[in-house]
Amino acid sequence: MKKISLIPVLVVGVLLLYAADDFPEWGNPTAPASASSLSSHFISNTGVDTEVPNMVTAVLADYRGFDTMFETVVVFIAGMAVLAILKGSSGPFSKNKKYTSSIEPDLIVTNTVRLLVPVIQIFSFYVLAHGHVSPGGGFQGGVVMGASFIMIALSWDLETALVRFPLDKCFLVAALGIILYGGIGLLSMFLGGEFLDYAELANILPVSREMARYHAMLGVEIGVGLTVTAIMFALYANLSTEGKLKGGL
Amino acid sequence: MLKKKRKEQERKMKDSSFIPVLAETMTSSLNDLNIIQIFGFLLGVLGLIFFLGAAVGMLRFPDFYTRMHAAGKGDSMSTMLMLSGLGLVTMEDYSLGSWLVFVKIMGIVLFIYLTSPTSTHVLMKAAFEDNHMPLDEKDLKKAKGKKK
Amino acid sequence: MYPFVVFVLLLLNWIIFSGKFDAFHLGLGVISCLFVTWISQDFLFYDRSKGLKERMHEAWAFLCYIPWLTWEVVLANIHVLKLAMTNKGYMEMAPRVVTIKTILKTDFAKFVFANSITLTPGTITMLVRGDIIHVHVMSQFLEDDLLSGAIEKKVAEIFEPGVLQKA
Amino acid sequence: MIDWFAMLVGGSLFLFMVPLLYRIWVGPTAYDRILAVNVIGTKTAVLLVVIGALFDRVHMFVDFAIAYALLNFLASVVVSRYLNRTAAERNVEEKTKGARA
Repeated sequence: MKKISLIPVLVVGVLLLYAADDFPEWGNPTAPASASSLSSHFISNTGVDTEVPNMVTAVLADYRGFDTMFETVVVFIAGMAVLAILKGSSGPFSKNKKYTSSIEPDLIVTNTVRLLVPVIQIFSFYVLAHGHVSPGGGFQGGVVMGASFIMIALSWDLETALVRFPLDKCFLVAALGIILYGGIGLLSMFLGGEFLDYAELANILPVSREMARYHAMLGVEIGVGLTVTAIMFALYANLSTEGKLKGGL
Repeated sequence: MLKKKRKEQERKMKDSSFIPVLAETMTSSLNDLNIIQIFGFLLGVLGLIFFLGAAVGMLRFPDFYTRMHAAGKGDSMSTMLMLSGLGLVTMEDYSLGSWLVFVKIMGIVLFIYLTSPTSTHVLMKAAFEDNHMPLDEKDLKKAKGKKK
Repeated sequence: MYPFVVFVLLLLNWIIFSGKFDAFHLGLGVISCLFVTWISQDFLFYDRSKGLKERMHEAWAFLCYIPWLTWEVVLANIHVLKLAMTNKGYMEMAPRVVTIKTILKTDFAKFVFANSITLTPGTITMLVRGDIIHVHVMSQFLEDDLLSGAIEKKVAEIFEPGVLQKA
Repeated sequence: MIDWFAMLVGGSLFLFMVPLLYRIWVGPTAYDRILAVNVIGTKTAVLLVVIGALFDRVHMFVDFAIAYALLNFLASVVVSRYLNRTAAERNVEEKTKGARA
């Protein structure tokens, strides 16, 4: 069986390598993706509209703000669904597991994690805050931040991590992220624009209309980051223990 | 059809000119190398040699624990050497920005210095508690005898 | 006092990551460093009873320890290269497990000691239980080298000078 | 200069990964496989910096390399922890069976 599975892998690999030759060059202006009218619009207007150097962030958080907002909502709903199914479950999932063993935390791993966790958290904030200038943003920063909490749970046990980030606080933070995102949208609506039309925020911020978009995008990214962090950790905590929140992986 | 032809022409041109161009750039760039870049280049090649050692060790050594020695050491060392070599080579102008990038690369090196022994230890501990006993001298001699 | 030290270290970290020196990005950095200091400052510097002067001394000694360790790492790799590439080295291989008892008391010193063992030639820390350390060793020569306790003495000099005087 | 150096390092990295792939394919125990995956993961961090050097965007790719090294460490801890746990559970099970018999 193992040897048969090698054949499709090799075939697909060779096909992919063969197809890679037909890719357009990096930054080729005549490539189909950059020749369409939509991308030329974005390329010529992003700098004028928003003063954000990273076009991807501008498209993600501004031009397609609705899309990103409901993506965040989907992440939130996934967390809620897992909680709804697994909370207080003691029956069918855990029946075949008679023994629970506790592993004592390892000295070397805990000390390494002690040194790493603050650095990782600073890195996640850096990824979040520099989404305008370099690749990054709310989703990526949130994942790295959530990974730092998962790391704590892995090296001690889940209880230690839950003392730092209790599950009820988790969902509070996740909801806060969505409220922040929607709140910025509503605020710009009250100031006379449309929903998620950040330029109107210039009325209350002491900056120009373009810079208002820049700052509002940062706020939106922070909202996304909060939600993703909390849901990542909540998913791990619930899925690894089948909703019992004891022991962990 | 036309597109295909053009592409073929392009490819032919590339093929015919690739090696001479490479040689030309090599000779011309060797002339204006500075000493830091040569040092970085040497570090990178040294890292490759150590990585070759690690890979061969992974292939040749008899059991998991001895392979661990090859992987855990050769891997971290070659990564460190290659990264610092790349950091030195890619430093073109010595402005503050390029220094910061170099410091960041050294940050990865420090990160690997810290995490590599830890993950080695963790894997070894897991294997040991899973009742995989390491080979001792007698078993090893048997295995060597078989190979002959 | 310790939270402030953690904050300064994290801010240095942020500046290396960010590489931007305008007020906006630095302000974001200060805010996020304050936040991280708030949520996880108790991870760093576990033993808070030591004074700042002692810590400075420790940090300096540790920085001096790193070049020595790096040299050991280079030796380790040449050793592995010899074992992997030459037949004679392969024949010399005689793996075994050695148990040693450390004189180190604190967790962090044990951690540095265990990781140094892993990085130096032909030895990997397998288990740490209390002050007993099990080490997987590649050959007789390396076992003698390990049992002489050179690394342990170096680590003890950095973190626990008191222990060394007693012993 | 940078180009051909990066090409050399990247190509050789790929070449030397072949023995590790063999170890993943054959590897008698699960631990051998994880070990080889871990080594390849560490090398991928280097490869990311190499790609950055090829595209003249080292400052950008260094961030990816940091994130990748972090996730690689996390992966090895997770897998070994999982195997550790299953082994402990198996031991307990065997002991209780022996007691009953």
